[in-house]
Amino acid sequence: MLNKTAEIISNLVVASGVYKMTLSSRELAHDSQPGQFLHIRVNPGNDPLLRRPISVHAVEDEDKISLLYGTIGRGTRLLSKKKSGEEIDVLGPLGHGFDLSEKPDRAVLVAGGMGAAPLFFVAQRLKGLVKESKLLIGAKTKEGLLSVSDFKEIGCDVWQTTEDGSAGRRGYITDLFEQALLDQTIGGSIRVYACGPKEMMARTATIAGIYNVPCEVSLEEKMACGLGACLSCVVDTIDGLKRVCKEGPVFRSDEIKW
Amino acid sequence: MLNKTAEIISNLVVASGVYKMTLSSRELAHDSQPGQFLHIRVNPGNDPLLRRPISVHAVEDEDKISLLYGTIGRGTRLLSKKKSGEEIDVLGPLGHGFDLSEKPDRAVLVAGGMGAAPLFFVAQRLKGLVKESKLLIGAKTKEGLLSVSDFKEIGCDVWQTTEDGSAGRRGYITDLFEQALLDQTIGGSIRVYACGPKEMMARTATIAGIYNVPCEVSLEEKMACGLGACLSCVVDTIDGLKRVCKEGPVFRSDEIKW
Amino acid sequence: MARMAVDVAGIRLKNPVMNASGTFNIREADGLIDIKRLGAYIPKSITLHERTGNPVPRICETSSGMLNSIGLENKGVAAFIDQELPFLARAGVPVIVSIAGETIDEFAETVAKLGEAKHAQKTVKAVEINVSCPNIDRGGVQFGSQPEMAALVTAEIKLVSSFPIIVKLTPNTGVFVEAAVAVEEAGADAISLINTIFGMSIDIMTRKPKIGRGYGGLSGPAVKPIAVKMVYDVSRAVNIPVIGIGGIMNAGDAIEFLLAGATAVQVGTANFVDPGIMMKIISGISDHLEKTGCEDVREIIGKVEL
Amino acid sequence: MARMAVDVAGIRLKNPVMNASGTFNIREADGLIDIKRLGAYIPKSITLHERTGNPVPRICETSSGMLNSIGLENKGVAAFIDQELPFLARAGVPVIVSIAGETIDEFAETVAKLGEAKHAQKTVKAVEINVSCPNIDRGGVQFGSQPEMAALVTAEIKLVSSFPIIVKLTPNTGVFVEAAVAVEEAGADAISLINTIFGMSIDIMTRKPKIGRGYGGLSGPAVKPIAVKMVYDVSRAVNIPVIGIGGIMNAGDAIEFLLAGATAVQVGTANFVDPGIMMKIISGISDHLEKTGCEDVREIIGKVEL
Ligand SMILES: Cc1cc2nc3c(=O)[nH]c(=O)nc-3n(C[C@H](O)[C@H](O)[C@H](O)COP(=O)(O)OP(=O)(O)OC[C@H]3O[C@@H](n4cnc5c(N)ncnc54)[C@H](O)[C@@H]3O)c2cc1C
Ligand SMILES: Cc1cc2nc3c(=O)[nH]c(=O)nc-3n(C[C@H](O)[C@H](O)[C@H](O)COP(=O)(O)OP(=O)(O)OC[C@H]3O[C@@H](n4cnc5c(N)ncnc54)[C@H](O)[C@@H]3O)c2cc1C
Ligand SMILES: Cc1cc2nc3c(=O)[nH]c(=O)nc-3n(C[C@H](O)[C@H](O)[C@H](O)COP(=O)(O)O)c2cc1C
Ligand SMILES: Cc1cc2nc3c(=O)[nH]c(=O)nc-3n(C[C@H](O)[C@H](O)[C@H](O)COP(=O)(O)O)c2cc1C
Ligand code: FES
Ligand code: FES
Repeated sequence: MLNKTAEIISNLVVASGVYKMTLSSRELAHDSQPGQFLHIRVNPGNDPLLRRPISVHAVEDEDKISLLYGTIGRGTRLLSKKKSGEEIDVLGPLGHGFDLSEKPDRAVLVAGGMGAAPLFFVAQRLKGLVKESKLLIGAKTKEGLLSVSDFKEIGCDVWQTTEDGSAGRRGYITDLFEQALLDQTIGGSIRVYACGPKEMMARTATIAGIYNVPCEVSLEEKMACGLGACLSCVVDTIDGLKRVCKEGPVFRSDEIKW
Repeated sequence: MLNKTAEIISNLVVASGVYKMTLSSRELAHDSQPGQFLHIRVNPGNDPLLRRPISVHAVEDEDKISLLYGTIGRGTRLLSKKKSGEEIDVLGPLGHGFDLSEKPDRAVLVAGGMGAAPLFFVAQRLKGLVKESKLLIGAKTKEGLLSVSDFKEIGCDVWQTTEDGSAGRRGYITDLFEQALLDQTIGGSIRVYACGPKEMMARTATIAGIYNVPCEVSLEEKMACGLGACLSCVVDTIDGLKRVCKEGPVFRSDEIKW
Repeated sequence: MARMAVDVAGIRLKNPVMNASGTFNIREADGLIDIKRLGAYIPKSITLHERTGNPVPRICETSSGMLNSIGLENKGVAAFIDQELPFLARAGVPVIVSIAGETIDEFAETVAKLGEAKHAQKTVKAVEINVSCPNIDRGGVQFGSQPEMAALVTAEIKLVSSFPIIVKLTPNTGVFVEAAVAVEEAGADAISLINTIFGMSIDIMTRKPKIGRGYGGLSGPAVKPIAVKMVYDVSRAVNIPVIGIGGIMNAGDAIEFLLAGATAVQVGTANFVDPGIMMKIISGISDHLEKTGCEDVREIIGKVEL
Repeated sequence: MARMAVDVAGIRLKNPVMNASGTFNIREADGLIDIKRLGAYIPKSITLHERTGNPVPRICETSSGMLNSIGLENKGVAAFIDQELPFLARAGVPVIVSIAGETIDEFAETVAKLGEAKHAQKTVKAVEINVSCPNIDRGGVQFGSQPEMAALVTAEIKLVSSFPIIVKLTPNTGVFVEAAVAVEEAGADAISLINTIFGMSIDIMTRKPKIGRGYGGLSGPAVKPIAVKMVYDVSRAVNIPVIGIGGIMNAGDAIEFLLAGATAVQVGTANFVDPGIMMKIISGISDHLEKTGCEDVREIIGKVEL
């Protein structure tokens, strides 16, 4: 069953306008794959009407998962008001996640802003299975660099940029990405896992293409059903239109017509 | 100012599907008159959209009032979920209440179902100023006889009927009302204050008319503005259409075209 | 502070925000809003003769909206002139009088009567012709949904009156753009839309409609996207100002209508939810202009970027 | 257990509940609903040739509703026949195929192609003619809002096909009753309504419409009162069955449409909120019949008491 209610264990602010919600669900903890998302009903009435897609951020243990979300508008603000002990109605896990069947020697995670959310789950799963996990994370300001200590804690090597220079290098994370690929002194295979704003994903795809490293990107699109039924969420690919909620949200970067 | 936010002190179930909500507001406690109502916004979103009219049930002390309400539909159910400490947005006190300028020797309160709500406030105000307050209260079943102990506590003589005979006399409260007027052995002036379903109010008005006792009734009508602007809530009177929210909810019973 | 004044139907309004007819009564607004801050005030539609309106229940709630079938209850134009005009003359706000009727003659006669009244020329800045009320048996929507009829009413009223004329159109037709163009050609000075949309709600337990008359007109945030689209279409088809109405609940909604092409807006149902809302909308528009670096509200009118 | 079967366009449905075209895909419904319990299943509208649809964003949320402008993305009738029909033939649910087009010929040719397909006669119980899509440049609404055009499409399709024909009408016109009567005269076996209502939403910060195409079609609970009124009006004007659509979120809403005069209902937007909702609606109608002492769902059709 995709449709479930899950109890909220905690729902805490972790950065300005960013919350981490932990849900109790053995099924979700068992079934979720990195890159997949939950489609969440934020309240029982008709306004707001639609569900909100939020990625699985981490599997906390065998019966807990967590979400990391920013309060953007009405829906996520309502979500942030939920208290522990309340139940929420979720559909999921949905969509096609990152392909972790082939483990690289070196994993490069490229995160922009809230893009850190699903990538932490990737890092969790790759931990111990790859020689190195490097997180390249960029944000507008220092406050936007999310979950950095969590990534470090599970052994990721973290490189940071901010647009205002308040932490890490000043600039865009894609600049650092190019440098990371250029600088590569250690050998071995590389795979790139990326999530962030569309322009950043496009740039990441281009760079990965130039250096010829396999790269997957997680995309966002406005969604109604989340199940592949309504055709709201399409993205143009070399094989025609695909649904972000079903064939995505994670796509091979060379598949997308940017 | 009619528009205020008030803090909820408590919101407790007092009978099956009936809640008592206490609000902190010196202004409301000071300004409210028996028969007046508050127009309550049950939630901040657009669905449900309209406010809900609820009578002032009692002034608890100089800065507290209470409401007594049944959970009928979506709005009152949402209201019943509010917790102490939360604030609610109310407009009021609104409307024209019971005329307590002339005190009778004997006050007869005729309550049907939730009609007990505003009448308790009447009884509070008349306490000590009339020789006798008699509450005639009717409901479908025993559980529907609301606030009876409260009325007794402030010295009301309580006569009860239920349609199923589960408490008091079996039948309608209007039968008892006629008997109360017939039986009258003590002398002195009488005034009747009534609140209940429309048919019951009509019957009460007829009986009061026969016995020629002054009688006021509190009416209900579907309301949008609650302020006299939209003309949703009209009732036909001998002087033409009047607005329940403005000229009412309390009318002289001989004024209404039943 | 950004400039907020706009010109509609030859009247200069100090800001683009007014109430929608039938939803706000300044006589009952004491302590709720500062009337003088309103762009204009529009009383409930009046007719030639007194009307008692429709049976109760006259309203019911729907998802993010409401149905009403008040049925144009009003005391008629003579009583309006006697009892309301003197009060409005002193209210310190531009007044736009809304007129409804069942026949063209009735519309024209009502406006003519108003024109002859003592205080009218000074107090009444414009007349809004409600050819779109869904809650009466004749006139109303029937006029507004036929471009030729709407044009005829407009032309006849223009003949008997010197007031600027705003024609309030109905959304209950596919030919609202045609109707707008027709009334412009007939001499309308501005167009307002939308009036309410036909709707019905049924109580499944009693099997009775929730509105005494059986059906009513839908208003509130539920209809906003429909109204924005119609305002967009009409404002691109005519050269006279358009007043946007329909589901405006806050300043953001009002700005949406301005961007779509409205020169001013009217706030209806929102007044029932928050009777102070029009003041907040006026400040909110002003704040938004400030924040987005606009010096004049007219800079944003029609500026949606397709 | 009350009897739930109804007859629509000559098909016997085991209950009056089906999905609305474009809002539910049984290929993606695994584990969410029991497809065999549906009264009927209607795939997304198909056209003669493949269509890629409109630019994203294709949806946006509104108060108690949503706008969409998918633009009839589909792989065309040939691919439908090849890839979908064999699957649908085994699905165990009566299938009603929704057809859209830009010209009368295109409609007719699509239905004709479908009729010639191998599994079609057995699997396809009826065809729903979507003359009401607001999201394409030609055809769509333009057909549905002109009674003569709607009738012409219907008649042409009747000529080339033996399928029972359901004509899906648009609410974007004042003459929907006339359109219903015209398509009945042209041979339609049933009428369904409403499709979505034109709407627009603007992001006030970017000044861009929230829908890539600029505007879209409004659906969801916001439109329910409008849809109930239209179903009421149409069901009183025609003698063929009417299928009610628009904002049905629960069994109570479905019953409201039945009382208004619908013989069956379609559930659209609600599937996005709760993909299991159609099952709950079927049980809910059955429970309501039980509770109110009805033995057959047909006892309540059209039984609103004015
Ligand atoms: C597959 C997927 C995974 C996501 N994972 C996360 C996550 O882990 N953490 C997180 O903070 N955010 C995530 N998002 C973005 C998140 O869905 C939006 O921030 C959220 O829907 C905003 O809702 P709102 O009501 O607060 O904002 P509003 O702007 O009020 O929403 C209005 C409408 O737009 C939609 N919408 C707004 N922004 C987005 C967006 N960026 N993507 C898709 N729809 C949007 C809403 O769902 C809603 O339908 C994800 C989006 C997708 C598609
Ligand atoms: C002046 C006045 C005073 C009232 N005082 C009390 C009171 O003290 N305690 C109490 O329990 N109830 C009182 N009521 C009734 C109370 O307003 C309704 O029970 C309540 O509005 C139901 O809302 P809902 O959302 O739960 O029901 P729903 O049926 O979902 O409401 C739908 C719509 O109908 C309206 N409505 C439903 N029932 C009534 C009704 N009986 N009267 C007016 N509007 C109604 C609602 O306000 C709402 O607009 C009073 C009504 C009026 C007019
Ligand atoms: C209770 C009520 C009464 C109304 N009365 C009138 C009226 O007398 N004349 C008129 O032109 N419009 C009338 N309308 C329509 C409004 O002026 C407005 O066009 C409509 O409600 C849409 O705006 P809204 O969604 O902001 O309410 C009325 C609307 C409501 C809800
Ligand atoms: C995303 C979406 C896609 C739709 N696609 C179609 C379609 O392909 N063909 C059609 O006839 N109607 C289509 N519709 C209209 C629905 O079938 C239905 O008529 C409308 O949404 C009203 O019902 P609702 O309020 O229950 O959603 C679509 C609606 C939505 C929301
Ligand atoms: S959201 Fe419906 S198909 Fe993707
Ligand atoms: S509720 Fe608006 S006039 Fe009474």
